[in-house]
Amino acid sequence: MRYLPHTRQDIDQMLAVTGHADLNQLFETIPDSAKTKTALTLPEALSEWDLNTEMEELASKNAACGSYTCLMGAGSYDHHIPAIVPYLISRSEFMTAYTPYQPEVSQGTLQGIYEFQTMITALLDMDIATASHYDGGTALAECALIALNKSKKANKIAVSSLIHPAHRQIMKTYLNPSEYEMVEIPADENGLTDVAAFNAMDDIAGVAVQSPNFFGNIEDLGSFRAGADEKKCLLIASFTEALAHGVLKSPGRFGADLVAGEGQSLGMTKSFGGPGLGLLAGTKKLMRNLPGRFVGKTTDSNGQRGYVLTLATREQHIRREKASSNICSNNGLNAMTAAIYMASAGKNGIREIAQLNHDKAVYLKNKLVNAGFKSVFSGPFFNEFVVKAPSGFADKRRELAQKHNLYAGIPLESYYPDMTNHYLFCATETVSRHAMDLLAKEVQ
Amino acid sequence: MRYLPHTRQDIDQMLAVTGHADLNQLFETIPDSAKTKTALTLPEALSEWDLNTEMEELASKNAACGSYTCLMGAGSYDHHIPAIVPYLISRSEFMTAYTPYQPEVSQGTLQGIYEFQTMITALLDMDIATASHYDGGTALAECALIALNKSKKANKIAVSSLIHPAHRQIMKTYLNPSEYEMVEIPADENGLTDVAAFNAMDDIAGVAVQSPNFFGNIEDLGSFRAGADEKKCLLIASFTEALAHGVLKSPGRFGADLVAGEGQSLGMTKSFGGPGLGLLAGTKKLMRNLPGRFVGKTTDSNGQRGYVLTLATREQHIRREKASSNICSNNGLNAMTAAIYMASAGKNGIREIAQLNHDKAVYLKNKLVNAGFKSVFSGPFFNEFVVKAPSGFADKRRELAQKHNLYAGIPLESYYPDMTNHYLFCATETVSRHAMDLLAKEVQ
Amino acid sequence: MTKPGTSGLIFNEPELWEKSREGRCGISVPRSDVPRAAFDPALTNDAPELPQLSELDVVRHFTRLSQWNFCIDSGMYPLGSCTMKYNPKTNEVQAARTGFAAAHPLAGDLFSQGALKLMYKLEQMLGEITGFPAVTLQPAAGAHGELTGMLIIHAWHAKQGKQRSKILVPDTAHGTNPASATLCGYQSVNIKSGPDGILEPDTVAEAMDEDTAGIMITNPNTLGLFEENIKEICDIVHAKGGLVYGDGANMNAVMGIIKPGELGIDVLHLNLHKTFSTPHGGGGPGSGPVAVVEDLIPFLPVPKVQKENDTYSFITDCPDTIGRMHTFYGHFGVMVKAFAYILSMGGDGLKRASQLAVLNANYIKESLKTTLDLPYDRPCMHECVFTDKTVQEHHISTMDMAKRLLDYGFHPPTVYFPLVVDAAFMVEPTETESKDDIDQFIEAVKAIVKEAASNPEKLKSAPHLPKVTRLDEVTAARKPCLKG
Amino acid sequence: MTKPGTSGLIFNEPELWEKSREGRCGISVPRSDVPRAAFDPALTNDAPELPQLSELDVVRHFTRLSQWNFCIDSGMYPLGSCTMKYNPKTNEVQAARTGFAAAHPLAGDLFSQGALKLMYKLEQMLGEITGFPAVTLQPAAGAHGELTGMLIIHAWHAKQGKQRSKILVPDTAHGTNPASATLCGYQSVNIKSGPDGILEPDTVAEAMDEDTAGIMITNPNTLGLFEENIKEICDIVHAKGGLVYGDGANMNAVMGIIKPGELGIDVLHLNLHKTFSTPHGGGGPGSGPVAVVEDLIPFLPVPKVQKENDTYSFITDCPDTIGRMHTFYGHFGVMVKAFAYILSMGGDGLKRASQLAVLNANYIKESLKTTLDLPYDRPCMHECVFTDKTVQEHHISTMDMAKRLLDYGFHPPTVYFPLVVDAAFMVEPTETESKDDIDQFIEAVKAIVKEAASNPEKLKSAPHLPKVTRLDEVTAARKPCLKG
Ligand SMILES: Cc1ncc(COP(=O)(O)O)c(C=O)c1O
Ligand SMILES: Cc1ncc(COP(=O)(O)O)c(C=O)c1O
Repeated sequence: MRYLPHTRQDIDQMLAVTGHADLNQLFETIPDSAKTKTALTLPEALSEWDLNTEMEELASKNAACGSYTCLMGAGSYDHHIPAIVPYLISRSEFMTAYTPYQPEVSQGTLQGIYEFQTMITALLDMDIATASHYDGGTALAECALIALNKSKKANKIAVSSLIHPAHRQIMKTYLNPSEYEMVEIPADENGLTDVAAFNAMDDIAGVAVQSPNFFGNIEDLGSFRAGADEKKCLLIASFTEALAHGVLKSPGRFGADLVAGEGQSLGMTKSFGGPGLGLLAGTKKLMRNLPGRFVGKTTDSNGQRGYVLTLATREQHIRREKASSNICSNNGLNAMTAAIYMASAGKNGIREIAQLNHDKAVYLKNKLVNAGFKSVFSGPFFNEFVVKAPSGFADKRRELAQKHNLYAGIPLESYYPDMTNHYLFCATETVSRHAMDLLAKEVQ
Repeated sequence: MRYLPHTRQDIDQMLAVTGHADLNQLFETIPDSAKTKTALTLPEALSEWDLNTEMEELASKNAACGSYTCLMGAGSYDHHIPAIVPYLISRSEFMTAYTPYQPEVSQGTLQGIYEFQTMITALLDMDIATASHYDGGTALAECALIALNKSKKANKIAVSSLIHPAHRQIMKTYLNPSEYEMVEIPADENGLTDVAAFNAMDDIAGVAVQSPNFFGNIEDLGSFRAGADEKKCLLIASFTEALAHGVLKSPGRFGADLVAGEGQSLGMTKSFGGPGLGLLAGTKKLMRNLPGRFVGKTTDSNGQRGYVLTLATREQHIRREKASSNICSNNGLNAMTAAIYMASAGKNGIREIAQLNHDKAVYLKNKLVNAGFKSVFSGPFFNEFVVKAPSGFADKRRELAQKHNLYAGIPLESYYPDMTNHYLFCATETVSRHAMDLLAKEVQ
Repeated sequence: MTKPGTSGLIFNEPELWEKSREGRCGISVPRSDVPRAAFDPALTNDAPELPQLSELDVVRHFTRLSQWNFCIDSGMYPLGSCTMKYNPKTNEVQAARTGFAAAHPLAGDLFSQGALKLMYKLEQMLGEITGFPAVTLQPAAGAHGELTGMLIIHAWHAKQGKQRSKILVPDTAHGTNPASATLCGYQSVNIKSGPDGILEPDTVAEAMDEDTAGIMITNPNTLGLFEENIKEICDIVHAKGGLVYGDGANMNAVMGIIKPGELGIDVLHLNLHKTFSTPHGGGGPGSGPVAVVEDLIPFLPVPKVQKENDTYSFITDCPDTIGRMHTFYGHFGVMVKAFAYILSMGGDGLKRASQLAVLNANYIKESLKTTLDLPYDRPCMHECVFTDKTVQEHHISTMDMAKRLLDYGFHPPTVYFPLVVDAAFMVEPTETESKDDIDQFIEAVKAIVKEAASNPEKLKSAPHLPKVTRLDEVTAARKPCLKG
Repeated sequence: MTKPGTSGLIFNEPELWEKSREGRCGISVPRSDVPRAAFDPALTNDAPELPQLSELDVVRHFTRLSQWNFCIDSGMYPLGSCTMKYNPKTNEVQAARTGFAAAHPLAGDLFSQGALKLMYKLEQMLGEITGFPAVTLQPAAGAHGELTGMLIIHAWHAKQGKQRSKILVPDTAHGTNPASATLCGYQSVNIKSGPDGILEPDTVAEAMDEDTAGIMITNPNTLGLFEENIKEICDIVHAKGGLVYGDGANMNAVMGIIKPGELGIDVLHLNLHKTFSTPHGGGGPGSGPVAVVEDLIPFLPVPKVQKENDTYSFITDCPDTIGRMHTFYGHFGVMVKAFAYILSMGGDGLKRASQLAVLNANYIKESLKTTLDLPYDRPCMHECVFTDKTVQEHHISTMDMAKRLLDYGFHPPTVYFPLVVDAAFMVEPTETESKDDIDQFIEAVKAIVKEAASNPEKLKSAPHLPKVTRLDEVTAARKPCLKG
């Protein structure tokens, strides 16, 4: 096996040093009764070449094979990824390094993540950002826990029902063993979170609102800030589409205390949903409550600039059961990916791409409405929107996928049972007018 | 344009230093009459994304799209390439470095090429190998020139008519302006170069024989060595399939003075025929006659081991019109590729893969013969052989390509007009028994 | 012997925004083919203040940064508890296939059969390796797997009708263990390991009661020792109605040798980014699948992958499920790599990997035990733990030796963990390191211990070769500067 | 100002065979599905003595080696005459597409339409850029292009019925020029450039006669100067029945500004690996297309690409062709990258690239001309040439300055070429370097010139930061050791 360097002679010499007769004897401390009696029943080892064949066969059984038109979002977005991003990120020095516990030989990772943190704070207008979390949903669940743990009395978290359904489910899972309660804020007829309903709630430690929300609509975070001030609870802003912040007013400007979101749009492939990038930011005040790693700037013994992991006293490896979270490995390489993407796009690039997403989505919505779909909400959206499809669209949709490699929206019924025939559409900068026109023609 | 870093302000500041009013004025020394009057009529600049679309469209119009069964060789071979080869070779430090003229910051390239030279001498059993040439054909032409230039009297080079036709054409092109003459040695009925015909020739400075030859047959280089000794001329051995040396008796063991060949099989893609890798080796005696670069081992001022380009006094940048060749840029990155490939395969791997090529080719030939093809030569071959196809095979062949993505042999008629319906087949380790059985069934 | 470490030319590089110049852009902005749809200005901000660079600026910036990193591909990385084995390049090729990388998670089962099948098969294979009937791939890392597993234990107790309040956690446990337990509301009860470095049944029996949900046990433990009493301990815990959580992050020692599911463990997580060769990426992403015994299957997170005839689908209709742990299905891209690894190794290959990992560790232990203090002198598994006792007389610490190793060209071992050993120096070579490289490492440690006597200052001021020297971590934490 | 150069941890690495151990193998040997077909032992050798390594050994070996290299992606590479501009990564993506990389050259026209179309279009585009009606892409590098071009000139004279014996080559020419001429049997006649660094018509007129096949002229020349008298010189050569060969390796200065084909040049080669951004690869592969005027089209090498209706094919039936220059069609993989570059830049982009390349060079020239001696103080094109005159008094040479630049983190300029200048120091920044990086370079040169006075020893023993110091090239050449 090409990964195993040991020659016969190596093994013999090493066994002589360890004083074992053979490799099996190395496991002498394991009681025989504990040893497994059966060899591992796994497929026989494949050569690199047979592996290629087998894997391509599996890969080709997914919709992604070849180039397809993706009009689906809902937390996973199809964006252009510059060639330099995968190229740089796949450098061994980034890819095959461990967590930068030895800063002297990890300055590349450390400066890169420090830059990532900085750019995320710029994107969100927040004071601080962590070195990443698993994904938007788990980051949001951590934010809920922060709000609840910080609160002296209140033990409920108010959660917009227009937060990504999966994110709400994760929060529920995380909160389940605790005494804490999660209450949902209903949606109003405009596809926005009902702020009045929130204002009427009691005993709230924090309120979580996603904008653009799961329907793609842009929430008025300002009114939730006001409501939260009233209740002296924390405002948690969340998002699934990081690129929206290239153009929309940032959560920081609305005064969010915590921000959690998904960063997959910043240079990562969809990869069947993961690994993405959990983004987590907060105000300076909440610094010591945030979960996971931070990189900080410092100096070395010669006074040279350098970077280290810092504030580790919040973390499990120091605080163990008293840690602010149990997170250890995060999604560091994806944070680096986002850093490279953001550095490439820059201030003007990200603005332009974000605007283009909106342009395409507006075009698509108009086209669909002209083709007989019903616009469901009339307020502003970013790159996603809901429409009600004419009956029979479900079949048409499958046909479009099979014949034209075009994936038209995501049915909402499984998330919101009363939304029969409602679809969540997404159009990003990757979608051509041509494809949208084709869709409109096909569904006419 | 993302490749051009100059901001407006940069340009203004720099023009102020150079004392020019604008960018056009920088070209003041060019007479107006020399300036072109028309803007460049080229397609409008494409974004990275439109470029991807356009290029994939072109790429998909070649037979190579997707995985296909390649039963064609004739100088370009379909071999497995381990994932580590493109990965390592695409490291910026190899890919975007210049020729290692500054050895202190080029030790990576230099040690790698030194190792390449060493492994090529091991593969061919020759004293020395150069740091690469353009391809097998141009390397062979250079060898012909060496033999002719070294010879005091003789001004002919004897060239086997079973050397790759393109290689012979290149030699002819190279020799054309000179007084030298190229004479072809005919083939015998066994598909081998007629050594008796060679022995009868006069005024020969060198004899070039390819083994395995263009028909795939293994030549008896020993008899040409004897003939060359008789004539006191140089024996030039050539090859198009470097992997053959994983198992076949090496040209060095036969006493070749010069060896020229194509190294594409050592880890390079076919890439529509180039860039491949010209391999060029010789005896120590001929060291100063060889064209192109050498890397040599030396020490630095602290006595540490290091490597440099050496023997440059043979080269054009020192000797100018008296140089042994005009070559400057060679195929260095491909030499590095071959080094990585050879280091991966190692002594046992290359032997095993070479043997497997032979196994597959023998299997294929048997299958074809059983299916009604005529074996044309009966002697030993490596991974290529000639068969005579039943009439109607030309159409079948096109159909196999279009329907089964299977490319069955190369027609020989255009190279040897009397070989109607003769095809040169190749089977490498990449071809599955399944594909060969399919072919046999289809042509039955 | 020449040591691998030496010094060479690398490059300073400012922070991104120091390179930024108004008007540069490193991305290719797509051409627009639709009309502009302006936003109501009230909804928008100024563009975010991201740095402005050309493409070459970006390439050079991150290329230079990368050159300041140590990585597996540049040298031996014997970090205990981290299993820094070779990350095969072919795994990256597999994960990058368009059919995987461009797959949308909500394309629907019909259009995701390849991904579903891969996940299904990977679950099966991990089940076979660990000896459990079911596996979830959803957890995003080891600690996330622990949380998943502990939530399952929590849900099981709830289902039994009586929740418990405590959980036993040995002193050798990784910090994530107690932290994960806390997230489930369990109070950690610290269990001391015995004089041999392993847990003693009596100690467990003493602590285990009917208000204790169970025990979290790492086997082989973080001292690199096999918990020989594992079966007895499981029996004790089970007898009191508790469950046994297994931290399987150290599975690299025992593949094909033991199956945790056969020993009485009820829930186990694996770290694909350790045992199964997926790259650690300078911090993640990982993947922490969780395997469970039959009784706990109903509690696994949703969605789950199901196979019917030859068709795969996601199911969510599981009334006892703990719920969802990840927005989609976990780190699919990491799963692809681990799947490719298992296919490449086969069952015999995995067993051989474990054997050689253990051989390497024992070889180091035997070779260095007269040089460094070895607190538990017994056959080890995949790693061995030393202390700095033999160099303390020169006022040299584990940290000094670790930093000095950098100058020799080796990544230091894990230091000051596990906590049960003072100033631990915890070496895990993994099976992909050759005897030759290990011999170089052994020589380096010996040379450093000699230096501790002959030239202690050299150690205290180490490292000398990397781009920066020791960093002021105290100031970094006291006056945190977390952005530029 | 902080200089980019600093030192960091890198790794020693032995030669491959020093790492070799019997029985290791780093490749995945394919499974056999056919019977073994043994060779007659008389035909075989022992297996070649290649080193035996594991996959990680190979990865680590070449990763470490790579870290000893300077490259464009790590720093500014102002090598005169080499146009070391940024090599866009998207070009690599394009060339790696299966449809290109896996295309067999003999699959037949029907199955190669994409490749043929790309070549056809690239020929057209290069023709447009250079102002010629036809282009061959077959030459594998610049020197190979020169040989191709000179063979065409030779064939043309032959066709005229009278071969000539000499060729004029200016003293500023690259060494490949006279060497290529020699390969065609022409005797090079050295032509001195004038006091301004450019050719004077009178000098050419004096040398040109009817036994002279023509002139080889590089424009802009290797001093970075535009040959202002180019049209007159062409007229002189043409009047005597000669042809003008243009070395277009320096085309990066003048795209969209001049078209050599409009100036009287008859044959011109380009270096795609310079002007058109394809990577140099530490020595190659390059690509050296050759463009010709109408009258020379019949002599172009075969096969040629032809378009009929919308179908492309190779044709070989060209009675006057010089023949074949490459086994197949040249370096197709390199062509793909250059094609992608031209499509990415567009006509305006290419012109802008030339303008900025010239701006950068003039900026450096002006900024350093009081620091270093500038033998030709006139507006330059893409590069400028200094000498070591200002530091000679300190016994410092161009070589010393070059080596010291490495410590500052810059690749040195081309040194001691062109030969017409004593101890040339030839700087070509290219357009992809930003003003900021260029300013750093200028500061570095100034600092070094100061050091020449204050600390000459530091320069003479430079470089200090790279892995090795100056190497003993004399012994290397005297006692060549070319293999291990
Ligand atoms: C024994 C053990 N358990 C759990 C973990 C946590 O795994 P992760 O970092 O993937 O969350 C680790 C990783 O350091 C570990 O070594
Ligand atoms: C002016 C000039 N002409 C010709 C060449 C030769 O090009 P190549 O190295 O591609 O053969 C070079 C390259 O160094 C050059 O600078």
